[in-house]
Amino acid sequence: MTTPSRLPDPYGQGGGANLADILERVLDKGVVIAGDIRINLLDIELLTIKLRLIVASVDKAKEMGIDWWEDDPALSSRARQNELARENAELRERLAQLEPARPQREEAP
Amino acid sequence: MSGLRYVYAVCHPYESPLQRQLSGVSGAPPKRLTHHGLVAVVSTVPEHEFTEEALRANLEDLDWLTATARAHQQVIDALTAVTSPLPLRLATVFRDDSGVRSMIEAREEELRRVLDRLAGRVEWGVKVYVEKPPESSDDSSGAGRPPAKAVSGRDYLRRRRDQTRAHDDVWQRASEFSDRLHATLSAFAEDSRMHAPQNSALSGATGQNVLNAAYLVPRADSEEFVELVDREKDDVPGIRVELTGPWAAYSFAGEFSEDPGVES
Amino acid sequence: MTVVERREIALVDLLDRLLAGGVVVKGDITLRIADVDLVRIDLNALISSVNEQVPSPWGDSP
Amino acid sequence: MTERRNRLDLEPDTVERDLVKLVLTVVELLRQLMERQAVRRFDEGGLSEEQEERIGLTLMLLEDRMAELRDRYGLRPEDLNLDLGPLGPLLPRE
Repeated sequence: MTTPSRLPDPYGQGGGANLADILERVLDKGVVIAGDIRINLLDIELLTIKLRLIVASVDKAKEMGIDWWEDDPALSSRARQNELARENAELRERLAQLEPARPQREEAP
Repeated sequence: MSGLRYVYAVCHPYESPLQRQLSGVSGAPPKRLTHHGLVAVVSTVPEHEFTEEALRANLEDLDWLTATARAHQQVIDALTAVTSPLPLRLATVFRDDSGVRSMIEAREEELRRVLDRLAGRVEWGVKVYVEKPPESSDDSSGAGRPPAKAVSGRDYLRRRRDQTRAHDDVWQRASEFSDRLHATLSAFAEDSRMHAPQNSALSGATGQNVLNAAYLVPRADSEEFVELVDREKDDVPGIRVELTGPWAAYSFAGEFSEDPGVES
Repeated sequence: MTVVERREIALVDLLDRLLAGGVVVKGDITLRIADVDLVRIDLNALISSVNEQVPSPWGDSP
Repeated sequence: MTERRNRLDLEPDTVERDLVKLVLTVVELLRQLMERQAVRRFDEGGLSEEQEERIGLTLMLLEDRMAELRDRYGLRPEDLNLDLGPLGPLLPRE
Protein backbone atom coordinates (compact mmCIF):
# COMPACT_ATOMS: atom_id res chain seq x y z
CA MET A 1 0.00 0.00 0.00
CA THR A 2 1.04 3.56 0.29
CA THR A 3 4.03 3.96 2.47
CA PRO A 4 3.97 7.48 3.76
CA SER A 5 7.41 8.76 3.05
CA ARG A 6 8.90 11.47 5.17
CA LEU A 7 6.94 14.63 4.81
CA PRO A 8 8.16 18.10 5.44
CA ASP A 9 6.90 19.58 8.66
CA PRO A 10 3.31 20.60 8.41
CA TYR A 11 2.81 24.24 7.61
CA GLY A 12 0.25 26.13 9.54
CA GLN A 13 -1.71 23.07 10.49
CA GLY A 14 -2.62 21.21 13.63
CA GLY A 15 -4.43 22.96 16.43
CA GLY A 16 -3.82 26.42 15.09
CA ALA A 17 -4.96 25.77 11.54
CA ASN A 18 -6.83 28.63 9.99
CA LEU A 19 -10.53 27.95 10.33
CA ALA A 20 -11.20 29.19 6.83
CA ASP A 21 -8.74 26.64 5.46
CA ILE A 22 -10.44 23.79 7.23
CA LEU A 23 -13.98 24.83 6.37
CA GLU A 24 -13.03 25.38 2.78
CA ARG A 25 -11.97 21.77 2.53
CA VAL A 26 -14.44 20.11 4.82
CA LEU A 27 -17.41 21.80 3.21
CA ASP A 28 -17.86 21.60 -0.51
CA LYS A 29 -18.14 25.32 -0.86
CA GLY A 30 -15.10 27.33 -0.06
CA VAL A 31 -16.96 30.49 0.63
CA VAL A 32 -18.37 30.50 4.08
CA ILE A 33 -19.82 33.69 5.32
CA ALA A 34 -21.48 33.24 8.62
CA GLY A 35 -24.03 35.59 9.93
CA ASP A 36 -26.42 38.06 8.45
CA ILE A 37 -26.23 41.67 7.55
CA ARG A 38 -28.73 43.43 9.66
CA ILE A 39 -29.33 47.11 9.64
CA ASN A 40 -31.31 48.21 12.62
CA LEU A 41 -32.90 51.50 13.28
CA LEU A 42 -34.22 52.08 16.78
CA ASP A 43 -34.08 48.36 17.28
CA ILE A 44 -36.39 47.86 14.34
CA GLU A 45 -35.15 45.76 11.56
CA LEU A 46 -34.77 47.86 8.49
CA LEU A 47 -32.98 45.48 6.22
CA THR A 48 -31.66 41.99 6.64
CA ILE A 49 -29.69 40.09 4.12
CA LYS A 50 -29.47 36.46 4.97
CA LEU A 51 -26.26 34.75 4.12
CA ARG A 52 -26.85 31.07 3.98
CA LEU A 53 -24.05 29.79 1.90
CA ILE A 54 -23.05 27.16 4.35
CA VAL A 55 -26.19 25.18 3.83
CA ALA A 56 -24.95 24.12 0.43
CA SER A 57 -23.38 21.23 2.23
CA VAL A 58 -26.69 19.68 3.06
CA ASP A 59 -27.85 19.91 -0.52
CA LYS A 60 -24.62 18.36 -1.63
CA ALA A 61 -25.18 15.44 0.68
CA LYS A 62 -28.57 14.92 -0.87
CA GLU A 63 -27.14 15.07 -4.33
CA MET A 64 -24.72 12.35 -3.40
CA GLY A 65 -27.59 10.13 -2.38
CA ILE A 66 -26.70 10.25 1.25
CA ASP A 67 -30.12 11.51 2.07
CA TRP A 68 -30.63 9.25 5.01
CA TRP A 69 -33.40 11.37 6.42
CA GLU A 70 -35.52 10.42 3.47
CA ASP A 71 -34.70 6.85 4.26
CA ASP A 72 -36.06 6.98 7.74
CA PRO A 73 -39.09 4.66 7.80
CA ALA A 74 -40.70 7.00 10.25
CA LEU A 75 -40.32 9.90 7.88
CA SER A 76 -40.89 8.59 4.41
CA SER A 77 -42.48 5.77 2.52
CA ARG A 78 -39.66 5.47 0.07
CA ALA A 79 -37.60 4.20 2.92
CA ARG A 80 -39.49 0.92 3.11
CA GLN A 81 -38.18 -0.24 -0.22
CA ASN A 82 -34.73 0.70 0.87
CA GLU A 83 -35.14 -1.34 3.99
CA LEU A 84 -35.09 -4.39 1.74
CA ALA A 85 -31.97 -3.36 -0.06
CA ARG A 86 -30.38 -2.79 3.26
CA GLU A 87 -31.25 -6.21 4.61
CA ASN A 88 -29.79 -7.60 1.45
CA ALA A 89 -26.58 -5.75 1.97
CA GLU A 90 -26.51 -6.97 5.53
CA LEU A 91 -26.96 -10.58 4.43
CA ARG A 92 -24.37 -10.32 1.74
CA GLU A 93 -21.97 -8.87 4.23
CA ARG A 94 -22.41 -11.86 6.51
CA LEU A 95 -22.04 -14.18 3.58
CA ALA A 96 -18.86 -12.45 2.64
CA GLN A 97 -17.51 -12.97 6.11
CA LEU A 98 -18.27 -16.68 5.91
CA GLU A 99 -16.93 -17.15 2.42
CA PRO A 100 -14.41 -14.45 1.79
CA ALA A 101 -13.20 -16.05 -1.41
CA ARG A 102 -16.51 -15.91 -3.21
CA PRO A 103 -17.12 -12.99 -5.53
CA GLN A 104 -20.15 -11.07 -4.36
CA ARG A 105 -21.57 -8.62 -6.79
CA GLU A 106 -25.09 -9.81 -7.52
CA GLU A 107 -27.72 -7.14 -7.96
CA ALA A 108 -30.43 -6.72 -5.46
CA PRO A 109 -33.70 -8.25 -6.65
CA MET B 1 -33.14 5.81 18.46
CA SER B 2 -29.59 6.03 19.63
CA GLY B 3 -27.03 7.24 17.14
CA LEU B 4 -26.20 7.70 13.50
CA ARG B 5 -23.09 6.76 11.58
CA TYR B 6 -20.90 9.67 10.64
CA VAL B 7 -18.48 8.80 7.85
CA TYR B 8 -15.18 10.66 7.67
CA ALA B 9 -13.45 8.99 4.80
CA VAL B 10 -13.16 5.90 2.69
CA CYS B 11 -9.77 4.28 2.20
CA HIS B 12 -8.00 1.15 1.16
CA PRO B 13 -7.33 -1.17 4.10
CA TYR B 14 -4.41 0.05 6.16
CA GLU B 15 -2.20 -1.69 8.71
CA SER B 16 -1.00 0.85 11.23
CA PRO B 17 -3.48 1.82 13.92
CA LEU B 18 -4.68 5.40 14.21
CA GLN B 19 -2.87 7.55 16.70
CA ARG B 20 -3.70 7.26 20.43
CA GLN B 21 -7.14 8.11 21.76
CA LEU B 22 -8.56 9.95 18.82
CA SER B 23 -12.00 11.36 19.35
CA GLY B 24 -14.25 12.16 16.45
CA VAL B 25 -17.22 14.42 15.99
CA SER B 26 -19.30 14.43 19.20
CA GLY B 27 -16.51 12.70 21.06
CA ALA B 28 -16.99 9.05 20.05
CA PRO B 29 -13.83 7.33 18.80
CA PRO B 30 -13.73 6.58 15.08
CA LYS B 31 -13.65 2.95 14.02
CA ARG B 32 -13.26 1.06 10.78
CA LEU B 33 -16.05 -0.54 8.88
CA THR B 34 -14.78 -2.85 6.15
CA HIS B 35 -16.97 -3.80 3.23
CA HIS B 36 -16.07 -5.12 -0.19
CA GLY B 37 -12.44 -4.58 0.62
CA LEU B 38 -12.88 -0.89 1.31
CA VAL B 39 -12.68 0.74 4.70
CA ALA B 40 -15.09 3.43 5.83
CA VAL B 41 -13.94 5.30 8.90
CA VAL B 42 -17.03 5.99 10.98
CA SER B 43 -18.12 7.06 14.40
CA THR B 44 -21.42 7.30 16.17
CA VAL B 45 -23.05 10.69 16.51
CA PRO B 46 -26.21 11.62 18.37
CA GLU B 47 -29.24 11.71 16.14
CA HIS B 48 -30.65 14.92 17.51
CA GLU B 49 -27.73 16.95 16.18
CA PHE B 50 -27.94 15.60 12.68
CA THR B 51 -31.58 15.52 11.71
CA GLU B 52 -32.18 17.57 8.61
CA GLU B 53 -33.53 20.59 10.47
CA ALA B 54 -31.00 20.39 13.26
CA LEU B 55 -28.20 20.14 10.75
CA ARG B 56 -29.42 23.15 8.85
CA ALA B 57 -29.46 25.18 12.01
CA ASN B 58 -26.13 23.78 13.22
CA LEU B 59 -24.35 24.55 9.99
CA GLU B 60 -25.18 28.16 10.52
CA ASP B 61 -23.92 28.09 14.08
CA LEU B 62 -20.30 29.04 13.81
CA ASP B 63 -19.37 27.48 17.15
CA TRP B 64 -20.88 24.15 16.30
CA LEU B 65 -19.44 24.29 12.83
CA THR B 66 -15.98 25.07 14.14
CA ALA B 67 -15.99 22.24 16.65
CA THR B 68 -17.35 19.76 14.12
CA ALA B 69 -15.01 20.82 11.35
CA ARG B 70 -11.99 20.59 13.62
CA ALA B 71 -13.00 17.15 14.89
CA HIS B 72 -13.57 16.00 11.32
CA GLN B 73 -10.25 17.40 10.22
CA GLN B 74 -8.47 15.76 13.15
CA VAL B 75 -9.63 12.32 12.14
CA ILE B 76 -8.73 12.93 8.51
CA ASP B 77 -5.36 14.22 9.62
CA ALA B 78 -4.67 11.10 11.64
CA LEU B 79 -5.72 8.99 8.66
CA THR B 80 -3.46 10.92 6.34
CA ALA B 81 -0.54 9.91 8.50
CA VAL B 82 -1.12 6.22 7.77
CA THR B 83 -2.79 6.11 4.36
CA SER B 84 -4.20 8.26 1.55
CA PRO B 85 -7.86 8.59 2.42
CA LEU B 86 -10.69 9.81 0.27
CA PRO B 87 -12.05 12.45 2.64
CA LEU B 88 -15.80 12.91 2.64
CA ARG B 89 -17.48 16.22 3.26
CA LEU B 90 -18.59 17.38 6.63
CA ALA B 91 -21.74 15.76 8.00
CA THR B 92 -21.96 12.74 5.76
CA VAL B 93 -24.32 10.72 7.90
CA PHE B 94 -26.03 7.35 7.58
CA ARG B 95 -28.67 5.73 9.67
CA ASP B 96 -26.64 2.66 10.50
CA ASP B 97 -23.78 0.46 9.38
CA SER B 98 -25.78 -1.16 6.65
CA GLY B 99 -26.53 2.23 5.18
CA VAL B 100 -22.80 2.79 4.92
CA ARG B 101 -22.40 -0.60 3.30
CA SER B 102 -25.08 0.14 0.72
CA MET B 103 -23.30 3.35 -0.17
CA ILE B 104 -20.01 1.52 -0.61
CA GLU B 105 -21.68 -1.07 -2.81
CA ALA B 106 -23.46 1.49 -4.90
CA ARG B 107 -20.39 3.59 -5.46
CA GLU B 108 -17.67 0.98 -5.30
CA GLU B 109 -16.26 1.66 -8.74
CA GLU B 110 -16.12 5.40 -8.30
CA LEU B 111 -14.58 5.07 -4.87
CA ARG B 112 -11.88 2.80 -6.16
CA ARG B 113 -11.15 5.03 -9.10
CA VAL B 114 -10.72 8.12 -6.94
CA LEU B 115 -8.77 6.23 -4.28
CA ASP B 116 -6.34 4.97 -6.89
CA ARG B 117 -5.89 8.48 -8.16
CA LEU B 118 -5.22 9.85 -4.69
CA ALA B 119 -3.01 7.00 -3.52
CA GLY B 120 0.30 8.28 -2.24
CA ARG B 121 -0.60 11.89 -2.81
CA VAL B 122 -1.27 14.85 -0.57
CA GLU B 123 -2.67 18.30 -1.05
CA TRP B 124 -0.79 21.53 -0.45
CA GLY B 125 -2.52 24.87 -0.14
CA VAL B 126 -0.90 28.02 -1.48
CA LYS B 127 -2.30 31.48 -0.90
CA VAL B 128 -1.13 34.87 -2.05
CA TYR B 129 -2.02 37.96 -0.06
CA VAL B 130 -1.72 41.61 -0.86
CA GLU B 131 -0.44 43.28 2.25
CA LYS B 132 -1.61 46.65 3.33
CA PRO B 133 1.18 49.06 2.55
CA PRO B 134 2.65 50.03 5.90
CA GLU B 135 3.28 53.74 5.39
CA SER B 136 0.26 54.99 3.52
CA SER B 137 -3.17 55.36 5.00
CA ASP B 138 -6.04 53.41 3.61
CA ASP B 139 -7.09 55.20 0.55
CA SER B 140 -10.57 56.28 1.33
CA SER B 141 -12.04 56.06 4.74
CA GLY B 142 -9.44 58.27 6.31
CA ALA B 143 -8.80 56.03 9.29
CA GLY B 144 -5.14 56.89 9.23
CA ARG B 145 -4.26 60.30 7.94
CA PRO B 146 -1.71 60.63 5.19
CA PRO B 147 1.58 60.97 7.01
CA ALA B 148 1.76 64.67 6.48
CA LYS B 149 -1.51 66.44 6.00
CA ALA B 150 -2.27 67.77 2.58
CA VAL B 151 -1.23 71.39 2.41
CA SER B 152 -3.73 72.50 -0.18
CA GLY B 153 -6.76 71.34 -2.07
CA ARG B 154 -4.75 70.42 -5.12
CA ASP B 155 -2.25 68.61 -2.97
CA TYR B 156 -5.10 66.60 -1.48
CA LEU B 157 -6.35 65.53 -4.90
CA ARG B 158 -2.84 64.63 -5.97
CA ARG B 159 -2.35 62.46 -2.91
CA ARG B 160 -5.63 60.70 -3.49
CA ARG B 161 -4.71 60.02 -7.07
CA ASP B 162 -1.30 58.67 -6.15
CA GLN B 163 -2.85 56.42 -3.56
CA THR B 164 -5.31 55.00 -6.04
CA ARG B 165 -2.53 54.42 -8.54
CA ALA B 166 -0.28 52.77 -5.98
CA HIS B 167 -3.16 50.56 -5.00
CA ASP B 168 -3.87 49.51 -8.58
CA ASP B 169 -0.18 48.94 -9.04
CA VAL B 170 0.06 46.52 -6.17
CA TRP B 171 -2.90 44.63 -7.53
CA GLN B 172 -1.37 44.50 -10.94
CA ARG B 173 1.85 43.15 -9.53
CA ALA B 174 0.07 40.68 -7.27
CA SER B 175 -1.93 39.36 -10.16
CA GLU B 176 1.12 38.92 -12.38
CA PHE B 177 2.96 37.30 -9.52
CA SER B 178 0.07 34.92 -8.88
CA ASP B 179 -0.10 33.96 -12.54
CA ARG B 180 3.56 33.12 -12.55
CA LEU B 181 3.45 31.23 -9.28
CA HIS B 182 0.43 29.24 -10.31
CA ALA B 183 1.96 28.34 -13.65
CA THR B 184 5.15 27.09 -11.99
CA LEU B 185 3.39 25.17 -9.26
CA SER B 186 0.79 23.54 -11.46
CA ALA B 187 3.52 22.42 -13.83
CA PHE B 188 5.14 20.62 -10.90
CA ALA B 189 1.96 19.29 -9.29
CA GLU B 190 -0.20 16.55 -10.74
CA ASP B 191 -3.33 18.61 -10.50
CA SER B 192 -4.54 21.90 -9.13
CA ARG B 193 -7.74 23.54 -7.99
CA MET B 194 -8.60 27.17 -7.48
CA HIS B 195 -10.60 28.13 -4.43
CA ALA B 196 -12.36 31.41 -3.92
CA PRO B 197 -10.29 33.98 -2.04
CA GLN B 198 -10.82 33.78 1.68
CA ASN B 199 -12.73 36.22 3.75
CA SER B 200 -10.38 37.80 6.23
CA ALA B 201 -13.05 37.92 8.92
CA LEU B 202 -12.97 34.13 9.00
CA SER B 203 -9.33 33.40 8.36
CA GLY B 204 -8.03 36.14 10.62
CA ALA B 205 -5.24 36.68 8.12
CA THR B 206 -4.01 40.16 7.41
CA GLY B 207 -4.05 41.53 3.91
CA GLN B 208 -6.36 40.61 1.11
CA ASN B 209 -6.36 37.14 -0.32
CA VAL B 210 -5.71 37.14 -4.06
CA LEU B 211 -4.82 33.60 -5.00
CA ASN B 212 -6.10 30.58 -3.12
CA ALA B 213 -5.10 27.35 -4.78
CA ALA B 214 -4.64 23.70 -3.90
CA TYR B 215 -2.10 21.38 -5.51
CA LEU B 216 -2.07 17.60 -5.63
CA VAL B 217 1.48 16.38 -5.08
CA PRO B 218 2.93 12.90 -4.55
CA ARG B 219 4.16 12.48 -0.99
CA ALA B 220 7.57 11.62 -2.30
CA ASP B 221 7.80 14.97 -4.09
CA SER B 222 6.41 17.04 -1.26
CA GLU B 223 9.70 18.22 0.05
CA GLU B 224 10.65 19.42 -3.38
CA PHE B 225 7.31 21.18 -3.74
CA VAL B 226 7.81 23.04 -0.49
CA GLU B 227 11.27 24.11 -1.59
CA LEU B 228 9.86 25.26 -4.89
CA VAL B 229 7.31 27.45 -3.13
CA ASP B 230 10.03 28.82 -0.89
CA ARG B 231 12.14 29.69 -3.86
CA GLU B 232 9.32 31.25 -5.84
CA LYS B 233 8.01 33.48 -3.12
CA ASP B 234 10.99 35.79 -3.53
CA ASP B 235 10.35 38.85 -1.51
CA VAL B 236 8.10 40.99 -3.59
CA PRO B 237 7.16 43.95 -1.43
CA GLY B 238 3.53 44.06 -0.47
CA ILE B 239 2.89 40.42 -1.42
CA ARG B 240 2.86 37.50 0.96
CA VAL B 241 2.78 33.81 0.11
CA GLU B 242 1.37 31.31 2.54
CA LEU B 243 1.76 27.55 2.36
CA THR B 244 -0.47 25.11 4.23
CA GLY B 245 -0.42 21.36 4.34
CA PRO B 246 0.02 18.54 3.89
CA TRP B 247 -3.72 18.04 3.75
CA ALA B 248 -5.64 14.97 2.78
CA ALA B 249 -6.57 15.44 -0.87
CA TYR B 250 -9.85 17.18 -0.01
CA SER B 251 -9.94 19.41 -3.04
CA PHE B 252 -9.40 16.51 -5.38
CA ALA B 253 -11.95 14.12 -3.95
CA GLY B 254 -14.55 16.15 -5.81
CA GLU B 255 -14.71 13.76 -8.75
CA PHE B 256 -16.21 11.34 -6.32
CA SER B 257 -19.44 13.24 -6.64
CA GLU B 258 -21.17 14.09 -9.88
CA ASP B 259 -19.78 17.49 -10.65
CA PRO B 260 -16.11 18.07 -11.28
CA GLY B 261 -15.49 19.97 -8.11
CA VAL B 262 -15.27 23.61 -7.27
CA GLU B 263 -13.07 25.16 -9.84
CA SER B 264 -13.05 28.50 -11.41
CA MET C 1 -6.35 35.23 -18.62
CA THR C 2 -5.23 35.74 -15.10
CA VAL C 3 -5.74 33.38 -12.22
CA VAL C 4 -6.83 36.30 -10.10
CA GLU C 5 -10.33 36.84 -11.30
CA ARG C 6 -12.41 37.34 -8.29
CA ARG C 7 -11.03 40.54 -6.96
CA GLU C 8 -13.48 41.95 -4.54
CA ILE C 9 -14.88 45.23 -5.78
CA ALA C 10 -16.57 47.61 -3.42
CA LEU C 11 -19.91 49.00 -4.51
CA VAL C 12 -18.54 52.53 -4.42
CA ASP C 13 -15.82 51.57 -6.93
CA LEU C 14 -18.39 49.90 -9.11
CA LEU C 15 -20.51 53.04 -9.15
CA ASP C 16 -17.45 55.10 -9.90
CA ARG C 17 -16.67 53.02 -12.96
CA LEU C 18 -20.26 52.95 -14.05
CA LEU C 19 -20.42 56.72 -13.96
CA ALA C 20 -17.14 57.06 -15.81
CA GLY C 21 -18.58 55.03 -18.65
CA GLY C 22 -21.98 56.65 -18.37
CA VAL C 23 -25.33 54.96 -18.63
CA VAL C 24 -28.39 55.89 -20.59
CA VAL C 25 -31.75 54.84 -19.26
CA LYS C 26 -34.71 55.03 -21.60
CA GLY C 27 -38.12 53.71 -20.89
CA ASP C 28 -41.81 54.18 -20.59
CA ILE C 29 -43.45 53.33 -17.36
CA THR C 30 -47.14 53.42 -16.69
CA LEU C 31 -48.71 52.94 -13.33
CA ARG C 32 -52.16 51.54 -13.50
CA ILE C 33 -54.83 50.39 -11.14
CA ALA C 34 -57.61 48.09 -12.28
CA ASP C 35 -56.52 48.41 -15.90
CA VAL C 36 -56.74 52.17 -15.81
CA ASP C 37 -53.53 54.00 -16.55
CA LEU C 38 -52.99 56.66 -13.96
CA VAL C 39 -49.40 57.80 -14.30
CA ARG C 40 -47.07 57.86 -17.22
CA ILE C 41 -43.34 58.19 -16.76
CA ASP C 42 -41.38 58.74 -19.93
CA LEU C 43 -37.83 58.10 -18.89
CA ASN C 44 -34.92 59.39 -20.87
CA ALA C 45 -32.04 59.74 -18.52
CA LEU C 46 -28.31 60.05 -18.85
CA ILE C 47 -26.21 59.33 -15.83
CA SER C 48 -22.53 59.98 -16.33
CA SER C 49 -19.46 61.77 -15.11
CA VAL C 50 -19.05 65.19 -16.61
CA ASN C 51 -16.32 64.99 -19.25
CA GLU C 52 -15.56 66.13 -22.76
CA GLN C 53 -18.21 64.00 -24.40
CA VAL C 54 -20.71 64.72 -21.69
CA PRO C 55 -20.43 68.38 -20.78
CA SER C 56 -22.33 69.94 -17.99
CA PRO C 57 -25.58 71.46 -19.32
CA TRP C 58 -24.87 74.70 -17.50
CA GLY C 59 -21.23 74.94 -18.33
CA ASP C 60 -18.73 74.86 -15.52
CA SER C 61 -19.34 77.87 -13.38
CA PRO C 62 -16.20 79.88 -12.93
CA MET D 1 -36.06 37.18 23.07
CA THR D 2 -39.65 37.99 22.25
CA GLU D 3 -39.80 40.38 25.11
CA ARG D 4 -36.89 42.23 23.68
CA ARG D 5 -38.49 42.26 20.29
CA ASN D 6 -41.63 43.88 21.51
CA ARG D 7 -39.93 46.47 23.57
CA LEU D 8 -38.86 49.47 21.62
CA ASP D 9 -35.47 50.57 22.79
CA LEU D 10 -35.93 54.27 23.17
CA GLU D 11 -32.72 54.87 25.01
CA PRO D 12 -31.91 58.28 23.51
CA ASP D 13 -28.23 57.38 23.03
CA THR D 14 -29.00 54.23 21.08
CA VAL D 15 -31.54 55.99 18.94
CA GLU D 16 -29.16 58.75 18.09
CA ARG D 17 -26.25 56.46 17.42
CA ASP D 18 -28.24 54.15 15.16
CA LEU D 19 -29.67 57.03 13.25
CA VAL D 20 -26.30 58.71 12.90
CA LYS D 21 -24.70 55.50 11.76
CA LEU D 22 -27.27 54.99 9.06
CA VAL D 23 -27.01 58.53 7.80
CA LEU D 24 -23.25 58.58 7.93
CA THR D 25 -23.08 55.37 5.95
CA VAL D 26 -25.05 56.95 3.14
CA VAL D 27 -23.06 60.17 3.34
CA GLU D 28 -19.79 58.28 3.33
CA LEU D 29 -20.81 56.39 0.20
CA LEU D 30 -21.61 59.65 -1.55
CA ARG D 31 -18.45 61.31 -0.31
CA GLN D 32 -16.23 58.51 -1.55
CA LEU D 33 -18.03 58.39 -4.87
CA MET D 34 -17.65 62.13 -5.34
CA GLU D 35 -14.02 61.92 -4.40
CA ARG D 36 -13.36 59.27 -7.02
CA GLN D 37 -15.16 61.27 -9.63
CA ALA D 38 -13.21 64.37 -8.71
CA VAL D 39 -9.92 62.52 -9.00
CA ARG D 40 -10.97 61.40 -12.47
CA ARG D 41 -11.63 64.98 -13.52
CA PHE D 42 -8.37 66.05 -11.94
CA ASP D 43 -6.58 63.33 -13.90
CA GLU D 44 -8.13 64.37 -17.19
CA GLY D 45 -6.84 67.83 -16.53
CA GLY D 46 -9.85 69.76 -17.75
CA LEU D 47 -10.20 71.83 -14.60
CA SER D 48 -8.69 75.18 -13.88
CA GLU D 49 -6.21 75.41 -11.04
CA GLU D 50 -8.67 77.33 -9.00
CA GLN D 51 -11.38 74.74 -9.48
CA GLU D 52 -9.00 71.96 -8.52
CA GLU D 53 -8.06 73.81 -5.40
CA ARG D 54 -11.67 74.36 -4.40
CA ILE D 55 -12.74 70.78 -5.02
CA GLY D 56 -9.73 69.42 -3.20
CA LEU D 57 -10.23 71.67 -0.24
CA THR D 58 -13.92 70.80 0.00
CA LEU D 59 -13.22 67.08 -0.09
CA MET D 60 -10.48 67.47 2.45
CA LEU D 61 -12.77 69.35 4.83
CA LEU D 62 -15.51 66.80 4.26
CA GLU D 63 -13.19 64.01 5.23
CA ASP D 64 -12.15 65.81 8.37
CA ARG D 65 -15.73 66.49 9.28
CA MET D 66 -16.64 62.83 8.77
CA ALA D 67 -13.81 61.76 11.04
CA GLU D 68 -14.98 64.20 13.68
CA LEU D 69 -18.53 62.96 13.50
CA ARG D 70 -17.42 59.35 13.70
CA ASP D 71 -15.32 60.12 16.73
CA ARG D 72 -18.14 61.86 18.46
CA TYR D 73 -20.36 58.80 18.14
CA GLY D 74 -17.59 56.31 18.77
CA LEU D 75 -17.82 54.78 15.32
CA ARG D 76 -14.89 53.24 13.52
CA PRO D 77 -14.53 53.67 9.74
CA GLU D 78 -15.41 50.01 9.24
CA ASP D 79 -18.65 50.52 11.15
CA LEU D 80 -19.87 52.56 8.23
CA ASN D 81 -19.20 49.75 5.82
CA LEU D 82 -21.76 47.14 4.91
CA ASP D 83 -21.03 43.64 3.80
CA LEU D 84 -23.41 43.06 0.92
CA GLY D 85 -22.48 39.40 0.68
CA PRO D 86 -22.10 38.28 -2.91
CA LEU D 87 -22.17 41.90 -4.03
CA GLY D 88 -19.03 42.63 -2.07
CA PRO D 89 -18.70 45.39 0.48
CA LEU D 90 -20.22 48.83 0.14
CA LEU D 91 -16.90 50.58 0.66
CA PRO D 92 -13.47 49.13 0.07
CA ARG D 93 -12.30 47.05 3.01
CA GLU D 94 -8.89 48.08 3.99
